[in-house]
Amino acid sequence: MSHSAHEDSGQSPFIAHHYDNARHQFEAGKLGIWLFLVTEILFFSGLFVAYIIYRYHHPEMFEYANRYLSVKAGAINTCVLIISSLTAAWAVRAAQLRQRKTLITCLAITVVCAFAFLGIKAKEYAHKFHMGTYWGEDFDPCETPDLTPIDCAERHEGHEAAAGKAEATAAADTTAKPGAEAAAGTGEAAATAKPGEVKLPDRVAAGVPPHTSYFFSLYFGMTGLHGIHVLIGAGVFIWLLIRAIKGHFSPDYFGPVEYAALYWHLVDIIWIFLFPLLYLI
Amino acid sequence: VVFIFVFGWQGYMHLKATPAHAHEIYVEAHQWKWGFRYENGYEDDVLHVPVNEPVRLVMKSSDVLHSFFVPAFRVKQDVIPGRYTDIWFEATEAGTYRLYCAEYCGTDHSQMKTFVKVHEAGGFEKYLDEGLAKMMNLPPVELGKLLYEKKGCKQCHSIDGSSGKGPTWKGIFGQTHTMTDGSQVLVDENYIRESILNSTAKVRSGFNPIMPVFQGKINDRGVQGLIAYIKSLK
Amino acid sequence: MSTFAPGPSFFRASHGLRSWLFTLDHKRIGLMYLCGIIIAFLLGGLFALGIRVELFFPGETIVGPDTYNRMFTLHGAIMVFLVIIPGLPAALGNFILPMQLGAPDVAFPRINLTSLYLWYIGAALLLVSLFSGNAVDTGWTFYTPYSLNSPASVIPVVAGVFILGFSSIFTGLNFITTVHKFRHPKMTWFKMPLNVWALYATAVIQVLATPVLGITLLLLLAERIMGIGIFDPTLGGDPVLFQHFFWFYSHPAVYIMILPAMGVISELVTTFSHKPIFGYRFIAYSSIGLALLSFLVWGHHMFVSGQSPLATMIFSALTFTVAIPSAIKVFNWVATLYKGAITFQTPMLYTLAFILLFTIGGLTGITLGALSVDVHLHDTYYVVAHFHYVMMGSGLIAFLAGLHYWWPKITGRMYHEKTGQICAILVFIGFNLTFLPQFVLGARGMARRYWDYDPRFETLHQLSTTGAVILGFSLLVGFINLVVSLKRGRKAPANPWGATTLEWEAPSPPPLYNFTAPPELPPIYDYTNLVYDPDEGGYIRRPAQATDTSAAGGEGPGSSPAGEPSRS
Amino acid sequence: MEAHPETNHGDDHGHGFAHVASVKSLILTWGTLMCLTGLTVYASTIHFGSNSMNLLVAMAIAIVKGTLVIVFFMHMRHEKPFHVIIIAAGILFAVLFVSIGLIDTGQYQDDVVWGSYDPGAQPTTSTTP
Ligand code: HEA
Ligand code: HEA
Ligand code: HEC
Ligand code: CUA
Ligand SMILES: [Cu+2]
Repeated sequence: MSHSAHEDSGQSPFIAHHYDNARHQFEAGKLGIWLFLVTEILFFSGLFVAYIIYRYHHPEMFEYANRYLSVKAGAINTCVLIISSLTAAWAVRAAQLRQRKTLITCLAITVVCAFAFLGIKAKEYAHKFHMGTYWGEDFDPCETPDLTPIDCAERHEGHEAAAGKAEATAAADTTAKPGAEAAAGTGEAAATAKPGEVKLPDRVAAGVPPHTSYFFSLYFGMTGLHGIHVLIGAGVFIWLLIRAIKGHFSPDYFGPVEYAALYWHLVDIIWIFLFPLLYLI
Repeated sequence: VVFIFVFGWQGYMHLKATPAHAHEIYVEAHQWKWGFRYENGYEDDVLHVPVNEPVRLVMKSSDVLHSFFVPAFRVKQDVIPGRYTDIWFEATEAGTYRLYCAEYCGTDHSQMKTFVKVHEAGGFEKYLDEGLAKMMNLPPVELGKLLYEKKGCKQCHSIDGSSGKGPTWKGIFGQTHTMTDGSQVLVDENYIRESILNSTAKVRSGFNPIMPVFQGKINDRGVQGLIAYIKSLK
Repeated sequence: MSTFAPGPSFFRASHGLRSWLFTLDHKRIGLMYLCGIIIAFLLGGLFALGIRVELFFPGETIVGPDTYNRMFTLHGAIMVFLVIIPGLPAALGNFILPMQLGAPDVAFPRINLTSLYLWYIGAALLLVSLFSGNAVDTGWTFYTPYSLNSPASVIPVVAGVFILGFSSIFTGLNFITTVHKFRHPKMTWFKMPLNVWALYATAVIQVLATPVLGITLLLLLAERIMGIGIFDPTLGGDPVLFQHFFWFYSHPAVYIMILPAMGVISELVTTFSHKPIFGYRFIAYSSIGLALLSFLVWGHHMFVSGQSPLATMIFSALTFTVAIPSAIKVFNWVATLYKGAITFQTPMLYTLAFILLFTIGGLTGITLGALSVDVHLHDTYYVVAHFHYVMMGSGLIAFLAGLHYWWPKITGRMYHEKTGQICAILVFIGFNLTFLPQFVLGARGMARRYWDYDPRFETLHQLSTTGAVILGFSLLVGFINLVVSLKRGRKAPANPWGATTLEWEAPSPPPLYNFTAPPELPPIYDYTNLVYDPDEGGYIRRPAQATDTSAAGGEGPGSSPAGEPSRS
Repeated sequence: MEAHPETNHGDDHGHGFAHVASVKSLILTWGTLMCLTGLTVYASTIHFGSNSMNLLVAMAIAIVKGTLVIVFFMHMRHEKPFHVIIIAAGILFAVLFVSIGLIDTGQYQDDVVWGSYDPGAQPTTSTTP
């Protein structure tokens, strides 16, 4: 937009023409961002509603399933986010006080933390996929939370591929069926295992409650959406970092830092709730 | 306004409070057909009820949402997959009334209609007993034909050789078909049984795996009847 | 009288395609919305005609059941998400709101432009399935599990609506901020035009409700693509939960449609009665009241869905409470009309139609809110008639009223008044002929979303179709009349109707940035000083009071001057 | 220092139009948050009588943490009352959404055949074909 300065007032060049002054712009932006945060709260509320409703009706399943998750990874991620929240808040202060070095450092740390968070999350996801703890229909774990191996489709696939059977895929398909039936709680699950195979206890026998898949649907839904927000946040902070290096911010014009920080805190708060709900209890 | 609310609410509570001695009829809705099963086990695609006696419907859907709607009785209730919903009513006049599906359920939503037959006193029980007896004593081929019409096979399978949503039944017995995974399968008794009870296990190429699973909905005698019927279609 | 930004009108302020595509001017953005929305409306109307023609005879008239299902789904989705929700706020509101506040623009012009693009992207996604030969057939409500099983291309449509939701959120956010931060310095809350109040209340709903639509659709997408199982009964999900999610948004959404309509009507009623509005504060408060109450009644769409009796009862009771603020408005409008010096120009004819049709639509809504009645009427043509009375008969008619009212301001041209009046009357007749029979149909048990029907309903359906043709014809002529005025119309004066709100103080069409310094604030809804000037062809303000500082250049008191205005 | 009501909270040489948070308050908040994180992890390892008790404890801690972030990091303490109202409204509506949803689903839950629902299941087994 208008990059030609308002020389007369000595204002920051980033005040759009239709604002009376810097303060006016800042306050409008602030109101805007708060409203946006409200929409974010309501956006996430849908997932929380789903979580609460299913948890309320099936507490035992949630209590069981959360043991699949790594508390350590969750806790580290919580700390990472809290650190980044601190630096984000500090960045605002630095911008307000024209402390350029501090500002750049704080923003940089925030970005690093954001990526650290995402990295840890990615590792967790990779592990989940490896274990077969997918969402919904595909949920087919190869272990209980106590690491007892259980019968799962992936094992079949591996086994059969080794045996060089021709209809490997077809067989995997049919063996996936009993898995689905186990989910139905009909009990007569993977008894159809091919002869000559090492008999592992199936999911029901190993005590995995029916519909543990549900927990993972919610887990992936909630953390996934949260992850996307972290990713967006990271992008915004990189942009701020570049602008900070260019020296755009001043006590007259630090709105973007403040808005981004507010957003970031909200993302942090959501994680503060997700962490105990999913990992701990 | 308060008055309207109270009025509406009372009417509603009346609808929800089922009398204790109501006849129970089990309703199953699927795309795009109604099925009714009576206390004695007889099944039909028309709803039969006695006059002046309360009837309670226990309803379930096997695919998407449907809604049981008889305008003449002012009753409506959605039918939901994975859950039972119920409703009751008492017909006060013998006769035949229209029954619709009021919740949008796909292509033939507007064709998902049938009738309610309200029997004179005594007629209801008699009809059920006779119906059951008839069904039990039918020779297999006849039974298969009946099921073909009443269980909804007719919607997808023709008996004249033309392909609909599913393959025709005419002359398939003994043929060899290619499945979507490329394998060849001979259409024999076993394959037909499997196709009926768990249709998606083997899907014939050129068709979509849309056929409902009939496991638990058609018993052994029924399956045999259907096999006999398919065999008979040369 | 007031201070306008110097320079040419906003049309001429800059040239070239780029100057439109990257404009930040709220008027240009509003205009681009308007074009898109009118095209969408004609398309939606075309589908409506398709529906009506198909229903002319039982059985197949022109298309088969699958095509029919796609037509009503697209008709519903286009009309709701593309036309009526953005119609009044984003198109007309965008144009008018800043001017009514005496502001140069909305608070966040760039976000405003983003909303516009989101609208076009969303619209494209929604319509793309039209050409894939596999258009959606789920109904505009996307109920699970059908929306999960349906072979149609549900995904792009749901994604499109999701994006449209964001467009709507951003508009709402922008408007709230604009109202808070860009009011004329002397304009206190209770000096704001009622249209602003209504848009403000609408924006509150947009911000609070639309995110829930977002998450609902996101979950639906996740369900369909990945099978996460929250709404899918075969995976243990709960389809009724989807309905809760959906209506938590969509009931408030119906007030997104009607509130700005009420705002427009509040303006028009007083302007054309040339009489101050009756019960200003009541109308203002009832807008906010409606906005808040609208969140408490969503369950009335689910009375027979398998919702629990307790929830059903609560929702029924709450549904009646929303009648109160609506009733307040209707009474105040009627009181304003009473003994007013009413002139029956085109916008006024639409306004009167609105009041009548909204009353009918609202009262039938109340009957639907009564539990035992709804059990019978739910998902019948009675409901179809109800919501067309409130959406087409009220929402869209108010849009037409507003369009005719502000047309001179927007384009600087007057349309042909007689043609406009005739069209307005024909629209009213055609509309009633279309939808009155549908109440009867519904009460007799004609279920909705039916491609086929029993022969006993035939006559009523044929009446309805005839009405739709009249309606479509008169609407088409109405639009042509407006388009023709662009070339042929007489130049519009600044204030053709004798209205008192700020936008009429600017020339028609207004210049870029509307006002340099805040213009003088005329007393709102005070018609005493407005006189008709035949030379001007419009109304001018009689300089009656000594305090009325004379023409141009009066510096706005209070606030510091803004930067140089016209530089772009 | 300007005498805007928002800035007269007196640490630092506030300039401009918004509250400047002091380093002390930031670090303190941060420290508390970290401790609370540790606490909630620890709390989840002990059993407070019932699982819902544990849930309650964890949620209580989370609420405290969330509030800390809002009040200090987001300087809600120095915000305009209107902004506080907005956020409160947002939370209120979210709660409303949850509670009505819960009331309703709670009522009909008994009828639900929960879980990967088997279309073949019937209340009584089919006796006729
Ligand atoms: C602009 C949109 C709009 C508006 C404003 C309304 C307004 C209202 N609606 Fe409507 N409604 C829809 C759009 C709208 N509706 C849509 C789209 C559907 C169907 C969706 C679908 O399924 O596809 C629907 C469906 C719908 C249903 C569900 C029907 C069913 O599916 O079974 C119900 C039930 O309660 C209902 C009720 C109401 C009520 C009580 C109002 C009230 O707000 C009305 C208040 C107004 C008045 C009451 C009139 C003015 C007052 C007076 C003149 C004073 C005197 C009156 C009294 C004192 C009572 N509506
Ligand atoms: C704003 C909302 C809105 C509006 C304005 C309308 C307008 C109309 N609607 Fe619509 N309708 C809905 C919203 C709306 N509708 C919704 C939400 C549904 C539910 C969908 C669902 O069940 O999922 C519905 C469903 C619906 C049905 C029920 C279908 C069914 O259940 O089977 C019917 C049937 O009569 C109908 C008819 C009409 C008619 C005749 C108009 C008329 O008023 C239309 C008049 C306009 C025109 C006729 C256009 C004029 C222009 C031309 C003729 C020229 C065209 C030229 C070019 C494109 C160059 N609508
Ligand atoms: C919704 C449509 C639909 C209904 C209803 C339906 N079917 Fe099918 N059926 C299909 C389709 C599609 C196929 C082919 C794909 C497959 O093998 O699953 C098929 C395949 C079959 C086959 C194997 C035929 C072959 O040539 O390979 C048999 C046997 C069969 N169905 C029996 C029945 C019976 C018996 C009923 C009723 C009780 C029935 N079907 C109802 C859609 C349907
Ligand atoms: Cu079944 Cu509509
Ligand atoms: Cu509603």
